[in-house]
Amino acid sequence: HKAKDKDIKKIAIVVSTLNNPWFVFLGQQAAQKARAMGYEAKLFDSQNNTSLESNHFDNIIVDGYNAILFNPTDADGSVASVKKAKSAGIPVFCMDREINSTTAATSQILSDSYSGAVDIGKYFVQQFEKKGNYVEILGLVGDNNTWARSKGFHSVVDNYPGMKMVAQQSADFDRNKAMEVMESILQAHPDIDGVFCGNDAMAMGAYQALVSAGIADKVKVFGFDGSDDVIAAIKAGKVYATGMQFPKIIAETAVKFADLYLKGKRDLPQKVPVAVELVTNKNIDDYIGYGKK
Amino acid sequence: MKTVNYAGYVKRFQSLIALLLLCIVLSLLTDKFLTTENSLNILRQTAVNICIATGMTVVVLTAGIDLSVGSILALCGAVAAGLLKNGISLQASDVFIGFTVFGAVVAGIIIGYLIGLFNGFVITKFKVPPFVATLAMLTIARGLTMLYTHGQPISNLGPSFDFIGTGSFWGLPVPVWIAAIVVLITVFLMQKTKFGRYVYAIGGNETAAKFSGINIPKVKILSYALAGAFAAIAGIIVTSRLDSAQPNAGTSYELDAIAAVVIGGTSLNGGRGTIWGTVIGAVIIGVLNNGLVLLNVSPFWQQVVKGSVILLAVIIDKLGHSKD
Amino acid sequence: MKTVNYAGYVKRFQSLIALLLLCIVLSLLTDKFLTTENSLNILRQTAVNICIATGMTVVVLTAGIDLSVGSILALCGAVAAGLLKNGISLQASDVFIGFTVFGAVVAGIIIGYLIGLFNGFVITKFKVPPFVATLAMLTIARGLTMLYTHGQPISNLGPSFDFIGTGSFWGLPVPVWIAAIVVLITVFLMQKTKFGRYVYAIGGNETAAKFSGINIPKVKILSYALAGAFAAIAGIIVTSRLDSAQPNAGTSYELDAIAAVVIGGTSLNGGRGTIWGTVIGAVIIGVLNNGLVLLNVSPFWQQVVKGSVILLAVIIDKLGHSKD
Amino acid sequence: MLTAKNITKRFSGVTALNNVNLELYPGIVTAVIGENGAGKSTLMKIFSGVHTQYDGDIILGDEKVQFNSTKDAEAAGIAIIHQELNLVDHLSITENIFLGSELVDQFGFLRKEEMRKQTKKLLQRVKLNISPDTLIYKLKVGQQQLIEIAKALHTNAEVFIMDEPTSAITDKEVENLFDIIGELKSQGKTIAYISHKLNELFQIADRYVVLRDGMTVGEGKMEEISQDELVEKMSGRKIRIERSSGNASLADPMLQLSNISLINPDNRTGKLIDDVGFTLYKGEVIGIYGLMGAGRTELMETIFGLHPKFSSGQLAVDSKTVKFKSPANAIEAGIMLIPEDRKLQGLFLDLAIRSNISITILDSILRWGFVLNSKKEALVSRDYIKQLAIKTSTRETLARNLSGGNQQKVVLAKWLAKNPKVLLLDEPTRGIDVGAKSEIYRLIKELAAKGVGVIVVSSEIPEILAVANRVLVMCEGKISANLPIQEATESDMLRFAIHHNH
Ligand SMILES: Nc1ncnc2c1ncn2[C@@H]1O[C@H](COP(=O)(O)OP(=O)(O)OP(=O)(O)O)[C@@H](O)[C@H]1O
Ligand SMILES: Nc1ncnc2c1ncn2[C@@H]1O[C@H](COP(=O)(O)OP(=O)(O)OP(=O)(O)O)[C@@H](O)[C@H]1O
Ligand SMILES: [Mg+2]
Ligand SMILES: [Mg+2]
Repeated sequence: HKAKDKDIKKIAIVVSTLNNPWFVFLGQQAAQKARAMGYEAKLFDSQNNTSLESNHFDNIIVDGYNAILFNPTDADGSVASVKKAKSAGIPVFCMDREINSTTAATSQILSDSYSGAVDIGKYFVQQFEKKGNYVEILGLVGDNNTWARSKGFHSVVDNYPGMKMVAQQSADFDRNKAMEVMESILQAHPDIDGVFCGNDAMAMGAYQALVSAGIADKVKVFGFDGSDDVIAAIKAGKVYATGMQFPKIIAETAVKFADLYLKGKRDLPQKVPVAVELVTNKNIDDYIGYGKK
Repeated sequence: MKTVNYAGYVKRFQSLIALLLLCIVLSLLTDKFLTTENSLNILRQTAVNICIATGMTVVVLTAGIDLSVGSILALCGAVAAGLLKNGISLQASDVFIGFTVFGAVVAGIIIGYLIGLFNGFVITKFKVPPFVATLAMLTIARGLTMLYTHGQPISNLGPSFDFIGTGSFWGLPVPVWIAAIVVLITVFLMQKTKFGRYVYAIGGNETAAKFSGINIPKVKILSYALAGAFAAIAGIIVTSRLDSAQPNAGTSYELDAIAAVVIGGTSLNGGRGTIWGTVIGAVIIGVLNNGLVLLNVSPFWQQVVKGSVILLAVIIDKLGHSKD
Repeated sequence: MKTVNYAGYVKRFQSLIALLLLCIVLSLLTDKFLTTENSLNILRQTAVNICIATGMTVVVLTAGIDLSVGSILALCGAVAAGLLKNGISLQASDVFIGFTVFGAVVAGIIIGYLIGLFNGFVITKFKVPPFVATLAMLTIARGLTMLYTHGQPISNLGPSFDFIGTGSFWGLPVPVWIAAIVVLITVFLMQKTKFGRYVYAIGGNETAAKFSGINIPKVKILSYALAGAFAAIAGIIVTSRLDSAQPNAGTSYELDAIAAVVIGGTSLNGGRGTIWGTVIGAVIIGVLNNGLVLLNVSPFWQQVVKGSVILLAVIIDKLGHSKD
Repeated sequence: MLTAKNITKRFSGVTALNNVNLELYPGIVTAVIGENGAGKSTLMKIFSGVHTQYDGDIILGDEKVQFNSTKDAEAAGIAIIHQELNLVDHLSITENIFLGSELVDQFGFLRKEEMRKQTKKLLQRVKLNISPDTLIYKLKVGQQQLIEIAKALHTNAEVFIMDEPTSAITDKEVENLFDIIGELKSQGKTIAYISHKLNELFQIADRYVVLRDGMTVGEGKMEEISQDELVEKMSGRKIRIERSSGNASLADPMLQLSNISLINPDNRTGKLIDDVGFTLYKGEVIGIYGLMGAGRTELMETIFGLHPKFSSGQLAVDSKTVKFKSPANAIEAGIMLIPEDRKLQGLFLDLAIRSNISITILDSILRWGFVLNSKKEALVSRDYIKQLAIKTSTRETLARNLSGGNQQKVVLAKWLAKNPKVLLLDEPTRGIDVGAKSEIYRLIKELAAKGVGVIVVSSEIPEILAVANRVLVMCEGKISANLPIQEATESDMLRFAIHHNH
């Protein structure tokens, strides 16, 4: 076992949470790819807890990993951890989420939630010919992705006085919570035209509520992520649109970069944006869960 | 004689006053609150917590606690969904066992029951404090759920399964019926059977219970098993309502359940409390969640308001019969 | 008499056996475990839980419980960070009050203390069950944190603040020193002062304490205040380690803290237990988390293993002195 | 001088005190007597600031006082020994005695050594030679009662209220307590003394006050009244407790013990019971006498299957050898124990009297094999409330709210309802009034007549003489004497009970 330690290099994959299918997918893709390329890979779950994350980093450093593929819990809070790793000589490659430092991480492969949400916002406004009542369902209030998406969305939609947000509630990225929140919102506002949800799980939950209220066909649901369920739901004309992120691409790019780095390549780009693509019933056939066909 | 019964009567419905007050206030604040539709909606949403909290009450009455209900909910929901969708296929001999909706549901409930049995066994046999034993199970069951689902939801479970969560019957949502049955069965158990009497006795004075020849382990184990089974039922409802089993379903539901139990006037030291109180407690929480959304309280303020109102509810209720 | 002391001695270090066993096993499984570096690492990571769990122990000894520590941690960390970074500026009169690191830290701790006072006040004055009162506070304090931070982290707090969490002193990380001081002060309080004596008395037999003329509300309120202050200290450590105050920091830390307390042999019914036991309990949890990472256990399995090991630890420990 | 003027106290449902007047004088021991539930404890609790809501006045010296807490009362120089033990189980003797009045140095730190020293002295004063560091829960009821006494003494108050201080201690300790009371008297302290052991009163008290149904029904000088008159005042009727006579037929053995021993579970070395053997016959009542610590309770507990791990020896019921792993087994075999400590081992304080009585017989009141038949349950409890004259407004009253003696009766009822084959009673009449006592003695004899085998553990020689056909005396875990009732004399029993080390 020790001998093995010497020749086989170890890659740590730290994911912000495994309580959300999207991140599970991201993590598992990275792990698979890394193993495929002959590394020993281990997945770490930060449970949305930045200080647990920093504990992981401590342990990773002690355990002498060679590289870290990192999906941070927080743009600012995670910087300290990355710096720790850097000063311990371990390269860090950020996946999906950015950290607010251009020097700490070797390279960041980012899914641009903000502009993704902007695209959704534009499409959203189009669909309602610039006027209508809508509901926004936020993710975890304390999570900066929640706000990246919400802000991106509002940066567009708020320019149209016709678009009226009748309710803005949080459902913690949770499908069941989204359903219950939506059920209650519908009691107050049965007359809405659209719902924008901070992720796909919540979109499915909201849709479920609309179904049991019997107005699923009247209300357009928008999600974010591009999960299996929602892709299927868009095909079936249930959900209206989502922002497709590409966890597979992100994960694999991160692994490739790590591999190159460990093989001595140093001039890796500091930032590689992976665009979020708008998925609607029009282009749905080009997509599968979490990616393109 | 009268007074005593009256006192007991008030005591049973302790938190009722608080609930009524809450409803009055809300119906003054918004006309959306007191509609039949919304009332049904609240009931439907509360059904899950009522199922969990009912089992929790029994455990708490024995002076125990069960933190694992949330994870049990997730695991059993997932297993039921998994069996329904994929059945069991043994690679070795290429046997495949399919499951009917009924079969899947029963299987889920049985698993919940078994986990409960295990909790109870560990607690009584090895004298592990319930808090630790069930906290450990919270982690274990969650892990098992993740392993079983690979962290991905199991969706599209078909209309007949979805009926459990979304259908209704004589104008009442099915989940409400289920919750009602769970509650009635438990009330019956607690008031009309040896088991119930022993639960109160053990929670009230375990030594005396031992001296009275009560089989304490048996009673305790059963109460945890009950809590497990009811959590499983809740899991099936949740899964069916979403038409999807979420690996992270039920996270921190134990807190809501225990809150319902305690708000309902059951003492965490055991021996004192009623199922009806718990039901009221659960409804209070449900009404609150619903009201905050109806009033579109900003997510930032929501928690502050929710916490304060719960506090107020309990305080009012205590002031109600300060002579204690 | 000898036997009594001996028994007491064993009882105090109940869980020590379990801890040692755990360490032995881990150091057999991986040579990474027993390195000074890793040991320091474990200590640093455990420091936070030790601070919280120490305060929790005092509360639990009074037969209470404090679920709000996690939120207090977040709020006080955020406030300290906020004051340090932005100070207080009153729009009305354009007054600006800046804060030194020391000032900010003290302010944070005081707020934790005050929240604790409030918990204790509600619990003693209105006879609200501690579970509900502090559960409500859990929600409220979290909400206040969100309001104060607008759900955004507060970062870049400067080297001198970061020293608290990241620096070290005579080879030991500063957080470890802080935890040590917190523990020693509390041990001293519990063993050498009336307060400590009364905490045990109230938890052991509240009526007897009342008949002995002890000012029960005062003692209880103080113990919650202590728990609040220690949670605040933990919050400052966390914030400083991350150089950033996270709005959702400390979520569900109360469970880890209570687990440490109970694993450490303190009874949730109050009156029995020691601070040292809790420290050992916290270290057990810390070692476990660390060990599972060192051994290449996948996250999903990790939860299963972690739960099982904790269970085992407690069982071993109980078998240790089955006579009970 | 401490005076109660027109005190009235109501609890939900009951009027515990109805316009009671009572004077306590310095240097005088006033006996407060009355049947169970007469209101004695309630009155004392008002004196000592436990109950703060009541009508009427408490006058200390010559000004009216209103205590809002026990602390106030203590500050005013009133110390009470509660009928129910109020000690913190997991604190040491020292910690309990100084609870609320700890000694601290100028920095506010506890002066443990000093407190320990003083406790040692107090323990000597109550003749309890155990370490002041011993935790309370390791003590026997009797010892705990001595601790309560020591705690009261330590306050060196002006007024001492003793609510059945001797209910759990044996004559040896009682004598000692009386010496102490004597001292207090000579120091001009005011003393109220409550006890159902009337003979004690004639030894120690100067005056008596009789309560009945919460009213004062008489008072006077002790020397001017006879025991029978006193009893009549209390209960409104004549009660005589005769000495039991005659043996039971020693035909068929019911319970046979041979070389029963029990290792001390605490240190696993000393033997609490040392090779005990005897036979209890059908219809026989055996009285077991002994001083505190003799091992009687452990013997009963061992027979009842409470110490399977640490006990050895053979047990036979109806000449069939049995091995009890738990009380449940013992109960199945028809052996029942009425334990020493009613609050801890006997009662469910938060359950109604009804449920307390029926808890052991639920199986026999099932409908369709699983539904409790509330009617039957109600009947059973009603019968016993009547038969044992349990003083309560309704069978739904919580056991918690019953007077001490009535609680004891509920525990009795709970086991009588199960109609035992062998009944073990450990201090069965602790805190029970004369009327009820004679009632219980009658019951015991009835049971025996019906063929039940009975063992009565008691620290009261008269009690043993009243019920037993045969007397066993225990001393340090051994049976030191086995006397037919005719030969049993007070002096012999004492002699055999006291250990002679040579
Ligand atoms: N907290 C309470 N709530 C309701 N009733 C009570 C309460 N305490 C006492 N009582 C009732 O008041 C009456 C007097 O009780 P108390 O304890 O004073 O009797 P006592 O004279 O001390 O009897 P004993 O000799 O058995 O101790 C009893 O009927 C009892 O049931
Ligand atoms: N006064 C005492 N001093 C020392 N040890 C005691 C005393 N009382 C009880 N014990 C311990 O408990 C053992 C048995 O006590 P136990 O209570 O069973 O005897 P008992 O005759 O039932 O006394 P009691 O009258 O208090 O019930 C003793 O052998 C001793 O170990
Ligand atoms: Mg009394
Ligand atoms: Mg005894």
